[in-house]
Amino acid sequence: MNAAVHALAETTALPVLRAEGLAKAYGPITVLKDVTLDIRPGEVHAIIGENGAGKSTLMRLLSGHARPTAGHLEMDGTRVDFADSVQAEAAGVVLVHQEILLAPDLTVAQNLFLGRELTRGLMVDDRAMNRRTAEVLARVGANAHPADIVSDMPLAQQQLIQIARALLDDRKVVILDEPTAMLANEEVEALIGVVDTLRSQGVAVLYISHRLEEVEQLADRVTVLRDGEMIGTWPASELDQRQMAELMVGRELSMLYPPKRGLSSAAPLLVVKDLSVDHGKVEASFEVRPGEVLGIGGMIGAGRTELIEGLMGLRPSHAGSIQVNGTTIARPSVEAMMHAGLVYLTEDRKGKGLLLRERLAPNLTLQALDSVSPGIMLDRAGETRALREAVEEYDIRVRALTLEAGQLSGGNQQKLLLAKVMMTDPSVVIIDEPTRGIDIGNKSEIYKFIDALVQAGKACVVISSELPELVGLADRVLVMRGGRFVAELTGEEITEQKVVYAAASSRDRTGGRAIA
Amino acid sequence: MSSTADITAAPEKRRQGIRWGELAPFIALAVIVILGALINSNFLSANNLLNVVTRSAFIAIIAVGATFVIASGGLDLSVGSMMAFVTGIMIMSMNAMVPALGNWAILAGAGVALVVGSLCGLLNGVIVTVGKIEPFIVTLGTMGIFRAFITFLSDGGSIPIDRSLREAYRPVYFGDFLGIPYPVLMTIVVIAVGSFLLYRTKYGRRVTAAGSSDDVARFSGVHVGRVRTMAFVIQGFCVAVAAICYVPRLGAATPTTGQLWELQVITAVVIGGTLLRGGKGRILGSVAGALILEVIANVMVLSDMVSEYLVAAVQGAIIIIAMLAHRFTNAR
Amino acid sequence: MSSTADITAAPEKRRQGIRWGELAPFIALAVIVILGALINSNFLSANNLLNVVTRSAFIAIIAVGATFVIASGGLDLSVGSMMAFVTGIMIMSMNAMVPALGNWAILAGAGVALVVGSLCGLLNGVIVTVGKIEPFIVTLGTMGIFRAFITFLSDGGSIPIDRSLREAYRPVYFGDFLGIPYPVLMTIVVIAVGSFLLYRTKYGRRVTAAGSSDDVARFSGVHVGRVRTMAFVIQGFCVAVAAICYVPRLGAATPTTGQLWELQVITAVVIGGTLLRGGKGRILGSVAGALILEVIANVMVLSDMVSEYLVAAVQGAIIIIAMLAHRFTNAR
Amino acid sequence: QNIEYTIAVSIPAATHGWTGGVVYHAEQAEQQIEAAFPNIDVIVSTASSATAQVSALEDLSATNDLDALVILPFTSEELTGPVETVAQGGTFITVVDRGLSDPSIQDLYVAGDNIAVGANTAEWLVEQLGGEGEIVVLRGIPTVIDDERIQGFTEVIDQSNIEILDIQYANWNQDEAFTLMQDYLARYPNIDAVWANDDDMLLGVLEAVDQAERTDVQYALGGNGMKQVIEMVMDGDERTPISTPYPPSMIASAMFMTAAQFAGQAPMRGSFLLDAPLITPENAEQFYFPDSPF
Ligand SMILES: Nc1ncnc2c1ncn2[C@@H]1O[C@H](COP(=O)(O)OP(=O)(O)OP(=O)(O)O)[C@@H](O)[C@H]1O
Ligand SMILES: Nc1ncnc2c1ncn2[C@@H]1O[C@H](COP(=O)(O)OP(=O)(O)OP(=O)(O)O)[C@@H](O)[C@H]1O
Ligand SMILES: [Mg+2]
Ligand SMILES: [Mg+2]
Repeated sequence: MNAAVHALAETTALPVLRAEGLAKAYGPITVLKDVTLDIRPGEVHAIIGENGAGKSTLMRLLSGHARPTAGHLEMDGTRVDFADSVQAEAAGVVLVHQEILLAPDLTVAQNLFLGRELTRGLMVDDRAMNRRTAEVLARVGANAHPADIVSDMPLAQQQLIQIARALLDDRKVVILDEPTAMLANEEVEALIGVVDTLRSQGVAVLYISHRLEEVEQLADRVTVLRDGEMIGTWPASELDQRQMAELMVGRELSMLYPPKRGLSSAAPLLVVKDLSVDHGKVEASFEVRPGEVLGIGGMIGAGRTELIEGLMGLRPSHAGSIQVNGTTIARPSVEAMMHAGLVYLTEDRKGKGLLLRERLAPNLTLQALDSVSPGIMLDRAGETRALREAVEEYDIRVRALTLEAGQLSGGNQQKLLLAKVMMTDPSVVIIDEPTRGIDIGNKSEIYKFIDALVQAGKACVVISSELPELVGLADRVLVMRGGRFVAELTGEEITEQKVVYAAASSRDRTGGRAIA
Repeated sequence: MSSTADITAAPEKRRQGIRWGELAPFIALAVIVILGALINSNFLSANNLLNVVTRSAFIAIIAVGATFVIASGGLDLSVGSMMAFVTGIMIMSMNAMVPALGNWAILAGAGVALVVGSLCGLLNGVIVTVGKIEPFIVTLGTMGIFRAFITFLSDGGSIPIDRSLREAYRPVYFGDFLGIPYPVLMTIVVIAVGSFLLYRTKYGRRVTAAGSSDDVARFSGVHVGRVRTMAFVIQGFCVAVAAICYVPRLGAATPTTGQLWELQVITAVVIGGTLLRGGKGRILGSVAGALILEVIANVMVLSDMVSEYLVAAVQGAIIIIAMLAHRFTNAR
Repeated sequence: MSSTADITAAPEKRRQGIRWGELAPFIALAVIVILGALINSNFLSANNLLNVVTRSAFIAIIAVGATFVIASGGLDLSVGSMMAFVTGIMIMSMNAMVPALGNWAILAGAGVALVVGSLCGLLNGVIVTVGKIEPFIVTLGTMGIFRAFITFLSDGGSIPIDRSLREAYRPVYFGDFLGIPYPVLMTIVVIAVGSFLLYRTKYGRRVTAAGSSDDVARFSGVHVGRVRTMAFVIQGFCVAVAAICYVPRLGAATPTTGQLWELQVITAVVIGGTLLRGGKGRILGSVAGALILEVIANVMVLSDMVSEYLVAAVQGAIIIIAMLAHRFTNAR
Repeated sequence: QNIEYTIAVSIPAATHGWTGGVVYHAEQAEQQIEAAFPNIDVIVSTASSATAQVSALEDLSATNDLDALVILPFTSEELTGPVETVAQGGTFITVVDRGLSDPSIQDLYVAGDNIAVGANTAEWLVEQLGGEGEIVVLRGIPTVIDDERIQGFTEVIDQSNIEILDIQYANWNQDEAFTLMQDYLARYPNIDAVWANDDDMLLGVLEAVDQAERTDVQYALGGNGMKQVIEMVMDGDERTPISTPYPPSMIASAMFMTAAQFAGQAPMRGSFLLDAPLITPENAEQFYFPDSPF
């Protein structure tokens, strides 16, 4: 942490943004109570809390995306009342959402400048906008092109573009809601650099993350929320990761990663030979054995998601052979795979995972409908039962079972999604970004869950951009770059450096055993 | 954990609360009926009401099918022409079977109609899902195709049903059971079966999932294409059921049979609260929508207020106003 | 970071790559033209081609407007009726102004048409955006309303243009400039202005943004309602421009003027590559779509291969096939 | 074969009964003419709107050297200009049914008389009802034909004490006529007679009257001479004892007369106005074409 800047933040008396007794209720459900908070210029202020604690809700209130049911905001000492996010942005407060919020049909530059296009005379000045877009993209470390269409890009790339959009103009307060949940090391570092720069320019940064090491590294002050209530604000120097976690959860936390199981030599559960996706953009062969966690690492756009989507028949693909549990899959489809015992949990929970406008029960049972309701009729009682069990087992924090999936907090949506694919009782699970947006307490629960699964003779493939997770969890790691596996790491070889090295440099495959 | 106790308490209570938004079409219907009664005292006569309700059976039955198609994320503009085509084929096959089967030809013809209707729906569904073309365009195309077929079959004239069948078949439209006309009974059956399918079966769940998000459904192992194709088949089947009730009414198929019904059907479905973008279906609402349209037309004729030239304008305006009212009740 | 230099260099390069998907409608047009030439040697005669192109001007001009509406996430079913209504008002005002203005009445009448057309569009837009009702239903309603108005104005008959104006007005459809018929010139102007608006101005950006994602546009400070309303106004304006070219061709407005044009217009837009769900608009594609429809109709008349009754079926089938081809070119 | 003459026939598409009849008779005549005169080629083209008909004219004249054009115009004003353009190329013009705004364009005119259809029916009705009573009327699609028939009818009715209770559009559609008639019956306790202006609509009207078992409706009349209705007239139906011919076969007559030009038999010019005599049980045979779809 930058001590000088920290000191500056401490002594600057006048907060740039102040929340006074903020509260928010949706109908009878109160999700945020009496939050009073000072945000000072030139500080990085982390907000931490469990899933569903109300972090995103608070951020929406601060940035005009939602209006409080009680309390008010002050900017530079005067009371303000943002009618909408546009007013808030005009006042210098901008929020980068937890979920992607971009116009999918427009290009990157068009999205960045939407609503404030640069013009030359009557015409839009695409040249200038592309130029400035390229600059901001470079600043946040996005490898995208200003003229790319957003819907064609990997989700993580879209996340960076959202951040770029927020940084396009000079701001007083920049709010980042889990900006790194999907980013890999290199991008995270670039982002941390950006945040440091903002701080040195006197911008206040509100930062939400479940990666506590980031918080420790970056924050000047930390505010903890629990169950919609503010627990308190501390100088970051007074807290270590462990204390933060305990403040969030209200109890002591156990060891994060379960012990590793070592290499398995049993006959593989999943054998993929010569899979080619999107007409050769991604090509790979691999196998997964019972009792192992296989990690897949790589940078944004390396093609990991594409590979698995191709394997599931969700993209044009073609394979030498695929075997699941001894069954040969002739034409891959989600359903065929599911019957053979393989399921895939998507990284894109908003676009491909959950029906945001549907209630929880239909979402939970959509994939396993045939096993929940064996006949042609729906077993509604069975669905409610399944929902109750899932809420219990996966610790989904909902205040009413009749909510729509979109009304859950991000982390709780992720848990619902996990519960959904697990309903089919698979023997191989492929999870893309398993703990995306999940709080520290639940993370270890999910790791334990994966461990238990694997201990029971099943297998798990984890695609993760969070290096510590990959390293802490996997028994074996495949690293992908440019649509090909470039290295395989096992046992002691699995370290953050080796993964990064293999992901970034393909020429000399010294990070591990090279793969043909 | 924020207590499991209050989690379990909440859902049941919610369920029982009245959702005003869903009642909007019924309220609109009631308002229009009351207005109708005020404007002309004949409106509430048993005879008139029975006529109106019976007449609306066709649009209502087809609208039930359309609710499936629209809820699944599709659209079917071909229903009117399909209706004419199915009617034509049905009459021709009945006429052909009379010598052999006598009055049983009616039943056999009805069977033919159901098969042909379902096949027409299948055609729409397959082109939409396998060809991955906008349903708007596909069904606009098949609308032209079916219409041309019936024109061709009838040589541009009409295909009347065999005289010997008319009397036996007539009651299917004009008869009643315990005072309830058969077409109305048929509508009730279609509503019941449709509601069961949409709300109580796995298939129905998949229909709304497919309409709600193509991708999510696909990623969850739902065969979106099959589900949507099936919705078109259900639509075709409903068209055939409507055709079976329709034939005894006029006894012939002509190139103008069912003209512009597609617009009425879609309007009924939308007035009924189903969103055109898919993901939700309100079968009873669609039926209320069909009734609303028919009642408006009836009240227009019974009242003497507008010039014959302007009837269409007033109807258009009333529909827009009904939707506005809908919006405001919905906004709570 | 992978160097700012190559990022800034790349955009121009990317742009130049041929996107086959966008060429699909033009390829389809070419194929149909070639087929036409094979079927009937007269098809390629200068006279015939000129006729076809000139005639497609109406649908093409309206389709440019429809591209805006659809790209912004709306839909306008009322264009056909609006066209009839605008034509009626225009002729009536021209006729009324003849005594005072002589031939200048044509210009004045055209001005009236543009104002009336824009107002009709405004009406649609305001109801859709302020009332928050599905554009499908709103414009279905106004379709009935405009149609009723023209029926009322014409007393169910027709509104012919004053004889004294006919000669002066005739060249607007039948005349040409350097061999290019005026309606074609007019279409080119409309395409140019439309393309400029949609692709080069802030407003155009916002049209596609509003159609792509309502929410995102709103968060970004785009007045989605205003943008969409404006798209409807542009549509109304285009209808008026089409009406101005149309009158000299037929010399009268009747209750059947422009009937079913809405379907042709939407088909043209979709064939042209614009998605009905919004977010994208291809003006040139829409024009190609309009040409495709007109060429198909022309080839049908020229070839004597299909029974009169089946023309509509063949047209429907060709449109579906064109879209299928589109799909396959698009899929790379 | 060596074709020397080309005759183009432009007619409305078969969208309802009567136009269906026109298309049928035109196609029959095409075959007969081509069989009888190998040197004549007949091209029949249908159009679904005035605009489409103008387009078809352009297509036909741009790609064929037309010797004659037989046209049944959608509307008068809209087709006058385009037909004039064709005529300027020296093509022989035969106009059927609806006159053009400028009669000097046509060489031959075979016309039905829509005003007479309305007027004759009205006169018969006035006489039968003894000059008083209450009637309802169904209109077709808002077009000139419909307008003329209604005009002829109401002019005569206005002279009598008969009251027209209501007039509404039923778009020449059986179904809509049925619905509309049901509503009329619900609204008016007494209706002495109904005029449907077209036999397609009449069939719907009769169905509605039968269903309501209303005995006050003494007469239900149509027009156009549809097959089923003529059968009723022949059978001496009490409610529908007459019809008015508006034979779609007039297109065939016009085509034959035009072909005769080129067969070198007789130069045909002038106007042939088809009468609209009442079809009664006595003369119904004459108007009965069992093979026609109409
Ligand atoms: N529209 C809504 N209606 C009802 N409840 C809602 C609505 N939106 C959010 N909530 C509830 O508010 C609570 C707080 O959600 P919020 O998204 O602020 O959590 P969070 O702290 O950001 O969690 P996470 O770390 O999982 O993102 C949750 O219990 C959520 O279900
Ligand atoms: N450079 C690129 N330009 C455009 N689209 C890309 C690019 N790289 C990947 N994509 C697309 O992004 C989607 C998913 O990306 P991919 O599977 O490559 O990411 P990943 O390796 O899983 O990384 P992440 O962890 O960020 O998801 C695919 O649709 C893919 O085609
Ligand atoms: Mg959150
Ligand atoms: Mg990924």
